[in-house]
Amino acid sequence: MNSIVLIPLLPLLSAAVLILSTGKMPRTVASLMGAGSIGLSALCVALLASSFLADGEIRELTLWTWMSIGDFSPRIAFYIDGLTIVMMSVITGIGFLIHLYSIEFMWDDESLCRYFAYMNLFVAAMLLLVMADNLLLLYLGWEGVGLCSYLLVGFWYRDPDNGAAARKAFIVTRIGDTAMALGLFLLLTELGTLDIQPLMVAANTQWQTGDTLPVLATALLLGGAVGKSAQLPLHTWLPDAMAGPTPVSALIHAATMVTAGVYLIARTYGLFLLAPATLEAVAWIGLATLLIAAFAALAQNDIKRILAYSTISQIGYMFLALGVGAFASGIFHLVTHAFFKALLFLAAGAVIHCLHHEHNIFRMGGLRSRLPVVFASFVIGSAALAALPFTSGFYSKDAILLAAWSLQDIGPWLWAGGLLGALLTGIYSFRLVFIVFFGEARTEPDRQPGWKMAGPLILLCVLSIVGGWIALPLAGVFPAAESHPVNHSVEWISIGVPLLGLLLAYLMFLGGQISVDKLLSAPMARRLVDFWFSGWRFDQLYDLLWVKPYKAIAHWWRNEPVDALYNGIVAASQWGHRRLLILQNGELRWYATIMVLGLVLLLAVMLRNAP
Amino acid sequence: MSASDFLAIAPLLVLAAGATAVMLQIAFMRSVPVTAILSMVALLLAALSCVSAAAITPLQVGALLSADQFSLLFTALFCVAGAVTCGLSLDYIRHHGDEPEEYFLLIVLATLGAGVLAYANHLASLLLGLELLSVSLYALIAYPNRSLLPLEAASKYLVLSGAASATLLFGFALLYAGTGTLAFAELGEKLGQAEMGTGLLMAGSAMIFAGLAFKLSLVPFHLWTPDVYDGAPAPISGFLASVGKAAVFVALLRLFLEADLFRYYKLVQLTGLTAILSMLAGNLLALLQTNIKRMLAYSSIAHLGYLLMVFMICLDTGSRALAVEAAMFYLIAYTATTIAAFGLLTLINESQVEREQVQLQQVSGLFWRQPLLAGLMLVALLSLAGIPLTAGFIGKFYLFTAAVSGGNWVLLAALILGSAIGIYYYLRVVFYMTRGADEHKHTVTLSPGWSGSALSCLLIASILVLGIVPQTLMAYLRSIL
Amino acid sequence: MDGLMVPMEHVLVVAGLLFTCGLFGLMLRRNIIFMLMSLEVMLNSAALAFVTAGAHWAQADGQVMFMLILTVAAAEVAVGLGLVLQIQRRFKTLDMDRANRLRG
Amino acid sequence: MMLQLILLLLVAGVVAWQAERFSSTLPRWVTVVAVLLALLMLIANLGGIPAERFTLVSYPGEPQGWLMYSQHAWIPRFGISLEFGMDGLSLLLLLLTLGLGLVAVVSSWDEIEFKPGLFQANLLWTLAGVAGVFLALDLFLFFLFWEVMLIPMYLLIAIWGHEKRAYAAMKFFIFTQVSGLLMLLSIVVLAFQGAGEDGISFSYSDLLASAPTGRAGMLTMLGFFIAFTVKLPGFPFHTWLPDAHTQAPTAGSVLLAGILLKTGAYGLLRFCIPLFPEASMQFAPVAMGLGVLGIVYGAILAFAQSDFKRLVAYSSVSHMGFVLLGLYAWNSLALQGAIMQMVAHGVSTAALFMMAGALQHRLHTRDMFRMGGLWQQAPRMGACAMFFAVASLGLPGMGNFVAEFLVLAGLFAVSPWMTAAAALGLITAAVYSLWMMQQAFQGRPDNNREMADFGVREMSAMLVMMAVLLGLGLYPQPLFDLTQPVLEGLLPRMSEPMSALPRLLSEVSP
Repeated sequence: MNSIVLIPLLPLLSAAVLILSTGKMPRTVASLMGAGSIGLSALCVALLASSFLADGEIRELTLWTWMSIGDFSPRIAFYIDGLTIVMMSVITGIGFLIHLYSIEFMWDDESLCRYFAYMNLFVAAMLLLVMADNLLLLYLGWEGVGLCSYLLVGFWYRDPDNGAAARKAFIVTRIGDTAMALGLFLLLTELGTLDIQPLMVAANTQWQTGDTLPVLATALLLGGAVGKSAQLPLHTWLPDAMAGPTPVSALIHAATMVTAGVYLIARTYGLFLLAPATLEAVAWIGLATLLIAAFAALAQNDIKRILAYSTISQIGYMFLALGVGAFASGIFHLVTHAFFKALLFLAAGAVIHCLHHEHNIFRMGGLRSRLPVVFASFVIGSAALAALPFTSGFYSKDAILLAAWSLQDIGPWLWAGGLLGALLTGIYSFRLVFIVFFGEARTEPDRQPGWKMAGPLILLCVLSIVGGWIALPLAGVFPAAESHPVNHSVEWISIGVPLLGLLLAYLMFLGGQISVDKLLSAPMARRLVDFWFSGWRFDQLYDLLWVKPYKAIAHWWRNEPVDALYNGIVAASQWGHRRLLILQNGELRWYATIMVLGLVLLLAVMLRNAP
Repeated sequence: MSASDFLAIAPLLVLAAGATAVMLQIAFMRSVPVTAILSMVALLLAALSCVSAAAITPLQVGALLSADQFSLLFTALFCVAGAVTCGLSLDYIRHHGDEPEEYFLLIVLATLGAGVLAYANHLASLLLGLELLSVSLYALIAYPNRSLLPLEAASKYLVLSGAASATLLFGFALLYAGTGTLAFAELGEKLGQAEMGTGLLMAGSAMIFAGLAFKLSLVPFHLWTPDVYDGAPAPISGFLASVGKAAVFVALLRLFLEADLFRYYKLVQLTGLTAILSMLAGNLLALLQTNIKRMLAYSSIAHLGYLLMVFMICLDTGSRALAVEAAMFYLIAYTATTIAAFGLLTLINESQVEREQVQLQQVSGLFWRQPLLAGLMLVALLSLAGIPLTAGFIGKFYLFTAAVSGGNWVLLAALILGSAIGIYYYLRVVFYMTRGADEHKHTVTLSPGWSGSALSCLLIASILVLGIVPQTLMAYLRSIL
Repeated sequence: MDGLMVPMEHVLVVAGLLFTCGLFGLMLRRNIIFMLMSLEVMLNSAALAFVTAGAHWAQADGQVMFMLILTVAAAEVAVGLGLVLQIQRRFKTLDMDRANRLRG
Repeated sequence: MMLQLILLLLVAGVVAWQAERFSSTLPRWVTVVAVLLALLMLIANLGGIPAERFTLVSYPGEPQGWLMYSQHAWIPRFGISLEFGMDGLSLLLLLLTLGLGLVAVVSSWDEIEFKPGLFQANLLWTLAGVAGVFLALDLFLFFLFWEVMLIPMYLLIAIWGHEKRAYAAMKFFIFTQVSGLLMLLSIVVLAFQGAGEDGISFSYSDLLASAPTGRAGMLTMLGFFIAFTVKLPGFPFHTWLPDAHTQAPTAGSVLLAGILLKTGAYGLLRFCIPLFPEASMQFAPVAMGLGVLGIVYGAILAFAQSDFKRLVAYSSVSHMGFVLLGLYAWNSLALQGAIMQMVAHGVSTAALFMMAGALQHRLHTRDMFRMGGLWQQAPRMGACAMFFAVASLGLPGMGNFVAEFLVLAGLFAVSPWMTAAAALGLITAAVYSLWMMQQAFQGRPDNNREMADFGVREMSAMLVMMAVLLGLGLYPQPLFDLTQPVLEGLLPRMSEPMSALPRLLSEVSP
């Protein structure tokens, strides 16, 4: 059992040591500690996973009782079932690869030590999030990863834009988190516990399917999930979060943290099953997000922003899966997405690394022969992303689309939307490949990725291809999905659509048979593209709705309006002082007059009504 | 008169004899220290004789004087206050006047007047005591003859105070006309069965109240106060503000209690109104004063306003004993604090021969130049502001308790409001005293005489003792009621 | 005898009028000497009231008070005149309106 | 013991003052030794108490319920005595007081050059006053300490403060003093209400059952409430706080934020609510409303500030709103949360003020627009600032989170709508905390600026405070165990009136 404790503890300790060394540690030691601790942790996960696969036993471990007030006694405790194992493997496995990659990527940075400290802290927090046996501890990890995301997005703190992006990431997700906290309060008040498994049992006994309370509770939890997983309407932070170092984007903003929302819903699926309304909302949010983000991805020209929108879009698929009740498929897509999106980000990072931190895809080009490993990675990653047949993404996305199709009433609509998304995915992912790696070279790379970068890329390539064949040990976690007989034409369509996307991308961006310029010559089209480019103007909308008013109010109140009340009292006193002082003019006869007046007044009052 | 009669009024006799002795001494040998010491000895002896007189009280001496614990307590207080004023004046007098001996004589005489007021239970003795006190004070105020300001102050005080005395006397006459008696107790009996129209009595009591309100500088008869305090020598301002007012207040209280003027509900309500006006106006007037003596003068208006609450409270017979007790405690605390505050101003102001006024700038940085003086001043100011651990706080607490017991919520509101304003100007002085060394321009280095410092320490110690362990005095006050 | 008796009230009214005269003198005259004289008038009006009241009650008290008031008035005026001398010497005037340095 | 403890601090103040004659560094050592001695004394005396006493439910009206109790006659005329009592709550706050006292000394270690002896003396006297407030059971005595602690604090601000110190010190004093007078009035009214055969009494236990009913009860309660809310500070009585905090010297700010504000919360918990259960219940919606307003308003104004200290000061207003909410929700979750908030906020804000003081000492400005990129020059300071900034925005794992979570969780059972409104504070706190980090420590560094990083002394103080906050966040149970008996003693007193609270709230809520 001790090895379970080690899994989050190793990164945590390493982070602590790195932080306390305050940057004085040699680079080699720092990187060894940073990557090594994750490696060891991954090893422990592997051991745990193998023993779990062997016996399939759910493991529970209580470290200590966090607090105990009356009936409320959350523990610092872990609950490890198949879902947890899957998540832990992704986190530590991909985490380790990304850490390894980071050593080379970040080697020249003066704050290497700080970087690894934050990264390790992130892994620890993320592990806590997935291992937590109660929602409070989950919330701890949840906020912890948010903090690390903030720290890492703003890692290059000297540029205020990075700071702004980091703050945006934190605050927007914090809005969701607050909703989630309210959800926790509701669950605690109504069900009396926050331990996840007892909670679901209690919910099943106390609530009927479709009651108001479960809908409300799950809606609030959904708020948290939406924020963390960058879904509508709280998705705006993710594209900006690309300001951080690219491995950070790979780890946090592609593979792990952003999928925490998916994990949360899957983890508490018992509650969501009691709230069909929420579940339907999840599906629609997923669909809307995946389409909006895909369109936005089409119009971007920053390599990382394309990937960021694509991440939002893919998580939309996961939400769609969750929404249609295909929890296992959602998690499956989470895993495959972690593989290929990490791969894409790392490959993009390699491009950026080798091209003097160039982000604009239109200043790249022709890199196919100059960076062959990266090219291969990108092609494999994009194929998986576009769900071309036999890649990992194909299996997971196919499962989602089929599950959507088989849903009553709204199913076909969701399916159709998903298909449109798949088509767009094919277009934008290969648009990226064709523009960056084909055509003429516009910037020459000044270096080649070393083995620390190439190694993880290659490993992730393999995973992106074979990831589809991995059988996730989720059997006991979710209720078995009813299998519907599926029309074969539906399957063929879902295979064909990504290929169509690839073809369109080829025609537009490589073959030139369809002229993009001509398409864009119509003013409407231009405006549409601009609209997509700006991410459907969500940022501007929120700026107008929230940010500007908040700042205006703050500016307006800056000098403490309440003080006006007290200043008024002060002014009144001073006014009284001055008025009374007029009487004190030093004139003897005046004094006498006032006294006489006083006497007359006294006499008048006393003699009034006197007999 | 029997021997015990003499013993009962021994303090007054000692004071009178002391005054005579001082006069003789001055006639034969002019020496400031000797005069001062002789006066102080006389005053302290008088205070001591109060203790021996206490054994045979209560005793009515003649028609005019009533020797009871109440009068003895305050006579002793006034004597001690007079002695302290003498001591504090020593420093002051060194820089003034050519023939300052009579100054001390006048203090003894003024104290005698105050003592008579404390004893008075007859309108004649009240008149005598009051005039003895006032006339001595006219001369004392005008004493520093090198400056114009004391002269101006004295003449203003003389004219207005004379008018007030006349008003008071006219009121007496009206009461007498209505009842045919001048003794307080008898007055009380007769008032109940007065044959003459009550209009006469009403007018008479109103005029008496107006006359005494002038002496107590209550709104609207307060206008003279700052000018007189400002112009007078600081120790005399202190004496005037403390003994001068306490004695009148004691007499007024006794008049109200023994003649039961509380039967005139309207009059008592007027006292309440006056109290509220005094609290507010006094504090407001002091608010932005930069002249500390004027500030203290205005604050004394407010303090008398606080005290005057007592009459309203007394309307509730159940709370009357508590109210009187509160008034007594407050008077004692107020006397000690006021004398200390003005005395300290004397010490601070020592070198300012020409100008009697002490501006805020002059105490700037006092904490660092004269830590002892400043510390004492701090305590005095805190006591005036009514901050705990000082006598002033216990006094205010007493008033609070009495007012709550009597249910006088409006008065309490005014008290709180007044105190709130008061904090500002008291603390402003503290702030000036604590200003940094570089911020004060008047870097006059002073070396107050030892007698002044010692006396101030004594006063401050008594303020603190009264504030920290008030039980003994409380128990005593309770026992004599 | 009875017929000749002036009612007390009448005398009191006269005293009151005198008192008012004094007050007006105080308020209207600038010269300090006249102010002191007004004071005398006020004090004496009170004395008159006392004497009348004493007569009404057939007591000596009223007259005793009269004597006391005389004494008091004398003392006041004595000190007052002393001040007048000083004022004349220093302010070179007896106009009290000129003595208003203490103010505010 | 308790009287001795207070006397020790008072006397040590005099010693420190006089020690200035010998050396300018001696006074601070006197202070350190005195506070340590006081801690030692406290702990030694605690050792004498059997362990099971700590878990025994203490009903406030019974002297034997206190961990320590002592009574000496003082002013029997009014039934006033030197009555001290200590239970878990007082003990906790006393420990906080002494601990932050040490922090205050350390934070101003070499900041004070002018009259260091008097400075330390005022520090110690403030501590003594606060200790008295936490221990006094006689209401008159309580009021006495309540007022007396103001004077040294006033002097600290007025003498060693910054540019607008006169205004700030005066405002601080007048606000607290005037509200104090209202409380005195209420105390006296209460004493008369509870007057028995043998005159009036000011003893807590005697007054517990003597609250007047109806409108009189409400007014009397308001006297207490206003005094405590001014100190807390709650909206709209908070405006003294930003000025006082900003102008006070570092140690003064630390003491103000760390412990003086807690006396307000303590007063509400110990006196205002238990003495007036009926009136408090009726008033609870208003009080909670003020709490919510304070949370949101404080957070918005914190964001609007450009002065580092002023920002932290407004964040205090925001955080103390949670305390107000927790206290008036009056169930054990919320109350424990409020107590936790008192401690955690004390530590985190003290640290932030220490940070502000250190910045001002080094840069001679508090204006954040003149900072920026400080992480470059002072990474240790940056890391500390980051830690306490995220602590103050309520990051899980720190005491502040536990506090806010419990308050809101407890409040939710009473009023979900209030909770939702108060939860806005979680978002706004993030806005201003991160803004502060951005302005001061991130952004473009000024390369011409020379700035020393934290030294060993400052760093160790910071590390201790970090450890405390983490400890409170991850294993807060000892604290809850300490205060649970106290709350269990208090809760039943109010259970009947307070049970009507949710209904009352649902009537005022939309």
